[in-house]
Order: sequence, then C-alpha cells, then structure tokens
Amino acid sequence: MEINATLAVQWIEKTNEKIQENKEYLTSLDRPIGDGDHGLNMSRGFKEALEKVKAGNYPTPADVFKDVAMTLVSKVGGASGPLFGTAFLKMSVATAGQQVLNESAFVKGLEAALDGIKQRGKATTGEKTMVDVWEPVVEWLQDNGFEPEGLLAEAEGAMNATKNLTATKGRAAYFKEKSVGHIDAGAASSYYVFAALAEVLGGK
Amino acid sequence: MEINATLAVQWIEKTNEKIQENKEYLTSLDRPIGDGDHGLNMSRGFKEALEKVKAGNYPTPADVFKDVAMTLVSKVGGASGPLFGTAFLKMSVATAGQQVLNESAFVKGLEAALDGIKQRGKATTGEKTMVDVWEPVVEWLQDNGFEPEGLLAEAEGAMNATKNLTATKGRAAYFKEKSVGHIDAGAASSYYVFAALAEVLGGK
Amino acid sequence: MKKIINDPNEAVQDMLEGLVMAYPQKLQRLAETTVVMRKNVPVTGKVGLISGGGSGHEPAHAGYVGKGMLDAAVAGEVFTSPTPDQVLEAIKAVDSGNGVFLVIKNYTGDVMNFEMAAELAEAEGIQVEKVIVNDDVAVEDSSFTTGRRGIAGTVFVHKIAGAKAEEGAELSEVKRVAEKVVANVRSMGMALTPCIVPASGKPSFQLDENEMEIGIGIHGEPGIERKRIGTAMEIAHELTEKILKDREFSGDVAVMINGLGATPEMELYILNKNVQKILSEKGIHVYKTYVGEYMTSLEMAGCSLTLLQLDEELKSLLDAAADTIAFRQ
Amino acid sequence: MKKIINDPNEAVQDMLEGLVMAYPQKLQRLAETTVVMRKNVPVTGKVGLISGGGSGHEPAHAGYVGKGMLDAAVAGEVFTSPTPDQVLEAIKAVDSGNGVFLVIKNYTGDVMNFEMAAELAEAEGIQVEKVIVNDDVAVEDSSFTTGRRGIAGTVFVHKIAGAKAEEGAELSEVKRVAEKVVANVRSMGMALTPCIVPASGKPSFQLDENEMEIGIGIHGEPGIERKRIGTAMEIAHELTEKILKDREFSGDVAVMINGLGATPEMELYILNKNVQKILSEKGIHVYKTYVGEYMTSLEMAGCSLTLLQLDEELKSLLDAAADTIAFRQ
Ligand SMILES: Nc1ncnc2c1ncn2[C@@H]1O[C@H](COP(=O)(O)OP(=O)(O)O)[C@@H](O)[C@H]1O
Ligand SMILES: Nc1ncnc2c1ncn2[C@@H]1O[C@H](COP(=O)(O)OP(=O)(O)O)[C@@H](O)[C@H]1O
Ligand SMILES: [Mg+2]
Ligand SMILES: [Mg+2]
Ligand SMILES: [Mg+2]
Ligand SMILES: [Mg+2]
Repeated sequence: MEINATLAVQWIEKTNEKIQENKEYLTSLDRPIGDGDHGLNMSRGFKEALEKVKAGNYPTPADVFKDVAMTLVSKVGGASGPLFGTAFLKMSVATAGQQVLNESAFVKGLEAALDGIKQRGKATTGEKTMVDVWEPVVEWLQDNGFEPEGLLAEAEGAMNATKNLTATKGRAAYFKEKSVGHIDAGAASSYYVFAALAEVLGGK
Repeated sequence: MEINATLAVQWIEKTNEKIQENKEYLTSLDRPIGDGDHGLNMSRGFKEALEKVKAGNYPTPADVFKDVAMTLVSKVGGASGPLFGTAFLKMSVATAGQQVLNESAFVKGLEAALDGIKQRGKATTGEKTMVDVWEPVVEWLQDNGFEPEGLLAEAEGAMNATKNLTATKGRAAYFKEKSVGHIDAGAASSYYVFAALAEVLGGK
Repeated sequence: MKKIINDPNEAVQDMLEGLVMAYPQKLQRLAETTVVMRKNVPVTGKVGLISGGGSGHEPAHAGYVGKGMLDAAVAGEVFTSPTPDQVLEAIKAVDSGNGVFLVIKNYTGDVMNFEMAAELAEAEGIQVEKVIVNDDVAVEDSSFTTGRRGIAGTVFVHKIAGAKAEEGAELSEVKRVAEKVVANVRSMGMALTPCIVPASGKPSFQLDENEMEIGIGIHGEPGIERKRIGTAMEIAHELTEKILKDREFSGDVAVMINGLGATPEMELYILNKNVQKILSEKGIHVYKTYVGEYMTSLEMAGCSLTLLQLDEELKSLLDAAADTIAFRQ
Repeated sequence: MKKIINDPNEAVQDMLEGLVMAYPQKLQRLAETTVVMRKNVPVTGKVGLISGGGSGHEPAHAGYVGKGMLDAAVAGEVFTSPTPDQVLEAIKAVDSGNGVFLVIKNYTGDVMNFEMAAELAEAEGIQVEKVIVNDDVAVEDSSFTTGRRGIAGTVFVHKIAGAKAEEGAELSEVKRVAEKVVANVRSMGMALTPCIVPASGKPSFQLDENEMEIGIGIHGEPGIERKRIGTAMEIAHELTEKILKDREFSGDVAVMINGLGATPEMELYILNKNVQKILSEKGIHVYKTYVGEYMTSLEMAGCSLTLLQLDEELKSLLDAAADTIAFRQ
C-alpha cells in the first residue's frame, strides 16, 4: 500500500465528506462540555482545505498536507484549528520530498503528527482530547500496519473510550467531573479522519 | 370659622392620615400613566411634615405652612414636591403675621397657593394635573365660603373629572391620548388635602 | 430582580460613596447631601457648572464632574429629581462669586426642583442661570405640551458649556453657548428591553421577544412606535431619519452612539458603522464620534443616536481638554 | 435574541469597521485582517505590544490600542481565538526591529493560535516573546490542568507592559514586568445572567431568577458554585475572600471592579464601596481603583473583582500616561 498525492487528496475529500455529514453531531458533542462550535469549526476548515487541494496539482503528498495544514490553521480557529493544522504540518515536514509514501514512511508522518498535537496542546493520553484517538491509532498502525477494518475499529474504540474520561485539558476541563459521560468532540472528528483513511486505503 | 396654628396643624394631621391610608391607591394611579411613585412621594413628605409641625409651637398658621412647605420641598421629590411645597409656601407668605385667619384671609392664602402651583408647573386647567382640582375648589370657596360638605363634593367631582382629560403636562403627557381613562394622581392627592380641610372645618 | 445591591433604598447613597471611594483624588461629596463635586471647588474666577437629575443614568452626571466639564452633580433617587435643598447646597458650594449655571434635562420634576433651587440661591444673592436641554425628537414640542425630553445630547451641553466656563467666560457667555448646543443638538433613542428600578423590583414596561420600541425615553416613557425588531441598518435608518426630519444637518457634525445599559459595545459599533454610512451618503461630514455609555437607563438594552451641528466655535469647545471619570480627552 | 446587528456572521467585521470609523484619528485596521492598530505603527525603537482573543469582550482588546498600551489587537470571532495568520500579520505590522510581545489570555485556543503565530514570526526572523495571563482564581491551577483562565487582570498587563514598552525598554524587560503583573494579579468573577453569542442565538447557560454563579468565566465557563443571589456586601465578601485565600495581599494594591456587560455602573460602585470596606478592614491599602467595563462578556450581567499587588515599579508604570479609547489617564 502506497500513498501518492492523489490518494492524499482523496483522503481529505473523504474526511470532508464525513465531517460535513456529521457537522451537527460534532457540534452537539461540544455543547454540554464545550462551547458548541466544533462541528462548525471543522466543517468550515475542511471545506476550504478540500477546495484548496482539489484545485492544486501536487508532486508529493507532503505538498498536499502542507496546504491542508495552512488552510486548517487559518480557517478552523479555536483549539482544533492549530491542533489539526499542526498535525498536517508535521506530517508534511516528516514526509517532505517523497513522491510516494510507503507504509513505514506514512506511519512516520502520522507519528510526527501525533507528536505535533501533543506538543501544541501540551496534552498526553487520558486527558479526554483528540490525543486519546491519535495515540492508540498511531500505535496500532505501528504494530499492525495498514489494515482498514482493524484501523476503523481501533479508532472507533478509542473515540468511545473518551466518554469515561475526565477532561483535564481544553474547555471541557472547566467542567471537571461533569465532563464524564460525554464523548470528546475532537476525538470524534479525529475518528472521522482515520475512518476516511481506512476507506481510502480499503479502496472504497 | 377661623383658622389658628393649632387648626392648621390638625389640617396637616388629617391630610397625612388620608395620604397614608391611600398611599397604595395613589401609587396605583401613577402607574399606568406615570412612574408609580406618587403615593410613596406623598406619604414620605406628609409624614415628615407632620412630625415637624407637631413638634413645633407656632404663633401663626403661616409659620406652620412654611415648615410644611420646606419639608415637602425637600422630602417629596419628583414633580409633586415643588408643587405642594410652593403651594404651602405661597399660602404662608400670603397669610404672614396673622395669628388667626378668617375666611377671606384663608381663601386669599389658597388663591396664592393655586397661583404658585400654576406658575411652578406652567400649567393651566384642562391639562390633567392637580390644577384641575385646585382651581375649581378655590373658585368654589370664593363663591360659597366654607361649607364642609359642598367643599368635599366639589373636590371629589373635580378629581373624578380629570379621568376624561388628556394629559399635556407632567409625565402623563408622554402617554398622550392613552392618558384618558385614568384619574390624575396629583389630582387625587389634592382631593385628600381638601377632604382633610373639610373634615377639620366641619369639626370632625 | 437581579442586582448587585444591598438595601434598595440605600442604593443611591451606596453608589455615591463607592464612586468617591474609587476616585478620591478627583471627586468629593458635599457632606450630608447627594452632591458630588470636584476637589477644588469653588474654582476661583470660574462660573460654577452644575447638572444632575434622577440616578440610574450613570455615568451621568457625576461621571462628568471634573476639569473642562461640571463642577458638581446632584443625584436624586433613581429616576427621581433631586430636591431643591440639595441643588441649593451644590450651588452654594461651587459659586466663586462668578455665578452658577444649571444644566437641566427637560422633565417636569427636574425643571421645577432646579428652578426652585435657583430662586432660593438668588434670594441668597447668588447669580444663577440655566439651560433646559430638550434634544429628544421623539416627543412633540410646543408651548402646550411638556415639551421634549432631555437625553444623551445633555452630555454635549456639559462638554461645551464646561469648556466655555473653564476658559473663564462669564455667566452670560456660558449660557449663550449652552443654548447654542441645545438649539443644535437632536437625539432619538430605541429600546429592546426594559429596566428595573431597584425600589420597585419590577420592569417598567414590557416588550415582546421580537419587539423594539422606537423613541423611548430614558426612564421608559413611551416612544413613537413599537414594532418588530429590525437590523442594525434599519435601526440606524429609523433613528437618523427621525432626527434629520426634525432639523437639517449639514457640514460638520458630532455623533454620539449611546448605549442605554445592557447593550454590548459590539452592537454600538455596528450601529455606528451604519449611521456613518447613512450620514456620508447624505453629504453630512462627521467631525467627531463618541461611542459608549454616556446616558444610560439602568440595565435597559437599547441605544440612542445624537447629532450635534457644529460651527467653528462649537468645534473648538468640543475639542477642548476634559478630565472627568467618564469623559476624558 | 435581541441585538442591534445585521448578519450575525458579519458582526465582528461590522464592529471593527464601526470602531475605526468612530476613531479614525487614533485607530486603523490592517487591510484584510481583523487587526486594529495604532495609526503610527511600527513605532520606531519600541517593542511592539499585541493582545487579542475572541470578540465579545469589548472594550478588550481594541479599546486598549494606543499610546502607553497596545500597538495592535487581533480580534477573533465571538468567543473564538483569532487564527495564527491574523496574529502573524499583526506581529509583522508592529515590529520595528525591536521585537514583539504577545499578551495572551490562558485559554487553550488562544494559547495555541498565538504560539503558532509566534513560531511563524520567528521563522521570518522576528523576535517574539509572550506572557500568558491566568488571573482567575476560580479555576484550579496545576501542570496537569488547563490552568487558570485569563480575565480582567489582563488589562493591568496591557497597562503595565505597555508603559514599559513605551519607555523604550527592550523585549526582555517588557516580558519581565508583564510576568511580574501576572505573578501579582488575581481575579474572581460572578454572573447573574448568561449572554447570547450572535451566531448561536441562544443563552450559553441558564440561571434561575434568584440564582447567581460564583467564579464563572467570561465565556460562561462554569464557576465554583451556583447559589442564591446575595447582597452586594455578601458578593464583595465572597469575591474578596476567594482572592485573598489564594494569595496574600498587603501594602498597596490596585483594584478593578469590572462589569461583565449588562450590570449598571450604579451596581459596580455599590460593590466597590463594599470591597473597599473589606480591604480597609484587612489593612490593605488601595492605591488606585478602576470601576467600569474593562473585560466584558457580551450582555452578561455580573462582575469581576481584580486585585493587583503593587510595588514601586508597578506603581510608576500603572501611573504612566495612557491614551486609548477605553483607558486614558
Ligand atoms: N490541549 C489540548 N490538547 C489536545 N487536544 C485538545 C486540547 N484542547 C482541546 N483539544 C481538542 O479540541 C477539541 C475542541 O475543539 P473546538 O471546539 O474546535 O475548539 P474550542 O474548544 O476552542 O471551541 C476538544 O474536543 C479536544 O479534542
Ligand atoms: N406641570 C405640572 N403642573 C401641575 N401639576 C403637575 C405638573 N406636572 C405634574 N403635575 C402633578 O404631579 C403629579 C405627579 O407627581 P409625582 O408622581 O409625585 O411626581 P413625578 O411625576 O415626578 O413622579 C401628577 O399627577 C400631576 O398632578
Ligand atoms: Mg468548541
Ligand atoms: Mg470555540
Ligand atoms: Mg410619579
Ligand atoms: Mg417620580
């Protein structure tokens, strides 16, 4: 399984599709323990990112990731903008110059993205943030390689597991124990990112 | 019928009694076409005025009226404070130096009071203000002399007649035609002033 | 009633105390009165300038006490005129022998109480002059009516008469420029929600969830029209047109977009954008703009627009320095 | 939703336009951004000072742009951090070669977006330093939490770091005094009513008719306790005690009584009276007091109390001249 610029664009396309379909749902997750804008933020950002990369003609996936990163950074806003922006930016830097990414090169890119998110957000696992999806999924990929169905299941499980966590980072942290019982919004949108990857890789 | 300082104090006592009894009612008249404070204003002012004059030892009615005037002016506030204050002040000036007021001297005092109110308020009859009680009552006294029951009836009729007027002075004027159908609050409190006078004169 | 107060009957006293405690280097109270004054009154050689009225319009009027504006402000109970004895004390305190000028908003109670105070002061040998501000075009004006209310335009009278007095002008000159402002200033307000007088605890009027009232007074006196709430642009049009229909404006004007209490600054600036657009389309040049809370009505949501026609004299007086809590330039 | 706006999605743009239209002699926009700047940026030889954050806190932050305080303010959507590209443009515009200092309120979004902008600016060769303001004692603070929010105390950082920068101090010195303010400033807020974000049209939370919430954030983030509304004295006690329990204050302090939007000035002054009384009983000397709307939350009713421990350096920087729309002395 190899990823070229076209597939990278397809990944963004699929991600956007899922985000738009679940815009209301994402916002509803952000309402009880946040400020109720996550769906709006993500839908605005990915729509613009897709428009940007669809219009371009990219030699490498890294170039796609860079434009996605810059668009997300300037269009999403809030906390998730710099987080997803940083993720794609680090992915771009880690995979720079390579026309086609093999499995190990792409996973290295995802590792860099995860590190970027953790650094930017000063968060670690267990804090009820998107890190709680990114870290287990990246680790699972390191151990198991690209297996679409396994990837999807891992991402979904990680997302659902945020429900029982108490938030200690982001807006949800102000709700302290009351944050328990709600899936984290950024974990859910991260799940869509990986679900889209699984579909693209699975050839759907 | 003659009025000395003791009777003047009794007049204030009786007026205060009626004002306190009808405090809520006066305020309720001021609510739909005013700011709903007339009962409060009058009750505060006459309570203080009575305390003041009961404590004093006055040689003339004019001295009583002067203290009443100054107390009303500084305690009633709003529009009615300077109006009733001016009335008693002018009454005091017009009757100054006389230990006992005979009918004609007292009516002269009331005429001065009426003029004072009209000047202070720049109002004339038909504008739905206290003038619409003061003017007919003073005229009736000029024509008929002190006859308690007639006085009472005249004052009551004048007060009720303000109901059909459109206000063109005071706060009620902002309600324009909508002021029709409500008795003017200051007309009602003026009625109590004259009703008290009728009772005091009638020996009740 | 949701208010940060102790005893509602002590609200005005508590406020005045908290105010001078906040700015002890600038303001002082006149003992046992509701008068707030500059620290150094009477100012030698200067006409004393006094304004006041019911409380609940903060920062009016104590916020305008200071160099270049008022010498003293007399506070009444909420929405109730101060009594003549209070005003008299203020007059006596600020008179330096050059006379005292009273800025009165046109409400029956205010006019009568201030006029009585003026008479009492004159009886004590103090020269007193006054101006009655009636900038609110929502109300019909004739000698057979109560006349127009005084609203936010009053602040321009404080500013300009204050600048004139600060120059050392004599009483008649202060009166002349104050009357000039009154002749040249027009305002129009609108409300989205009522306010609650602490002592009553109940809203002064009712507006439906999608209603606004155009032309409302700063104590909740009824306006011209109650209608469906419009956009900022529609509101700007409505207020501007009512004012321009009443009086022609041309050349240089000063604009005040005044918040009534609960309306966020964001909305005032949005309204300002629309007002400025309309004025510029009409060829009226805005010389100076003031956006903020200048004459409020407790926690009422809404705003007023004030236009002041300027000439060279008014411009230079408007530009003069002022150093008060609420107006400093 | 009762608001004087046009399209809710254009509210911030409309506001910024209306703001610079009101004060064209003092402020300008940076074309195609949400940045509001002084007229003469970059100021030669001066460290550039920038703050910003979500809109809805007016006059913060554009109201603090001007001599003695900020060089630029970056506005995000209502209650949403501005994005790094906007902040970057501001940094580039105000840098005179002496570096740029960022004042950031401690919210995840603000911190991340401003930090990213700083990295981008550094990549372009501009020296950038920052301070993160976290004065709100309502929130627990540790390295395992999001940490304390930045609220009204931020205005003191603008004032004091601004005065230092205006003196011509270098970047590290501006950072030092800013950090000194952050170390010495504490705030605590309370709300009586929620506010409504224009784009959502719905109140951000609910409070019963006789409830207040102590420790609430300026975006409606939950506080410490929801309870029956108390008197001004009880509220003063509660806010003061929470602050004094967190940190000792002694000698000279500055006090800020900040209105959240809908609370009338009258109530702020009443609260001030009670706060001053408590402080004086505790032997804490109030050097300077600020009462008004400095850091709002749209039309939320409520207030916050801020105490700043002063030393000689902070006193002289606090006293220095400032000439901005919302803070002038
Ligand atoms: N410090 C952090 N580290 C990692 N992720 C975070 C952090 N803070 C917030 N997030 C993620 O961002 C999401 C919220 O995004 P969004 O609602 O768009 O931004 P905001 O909270 O500024 O409104 C959260 O659900 C969480 O997953
Ligand atoms: N210009 C005026 N001339 C005569 N009476 C007046 C005038 N204005 C108001 N009044 C009287 O005063 C009464 C209102 O008094 P009050 O409610 O105490 O004062 P305010 O209107 O200031 O609240 C009115 O009902 C009316 O009778
Ligand atoms: Mg959110
Ligand atoms: Mg947000
Ligand atoms: Mg009344
Ligand atoms: Mg009244």
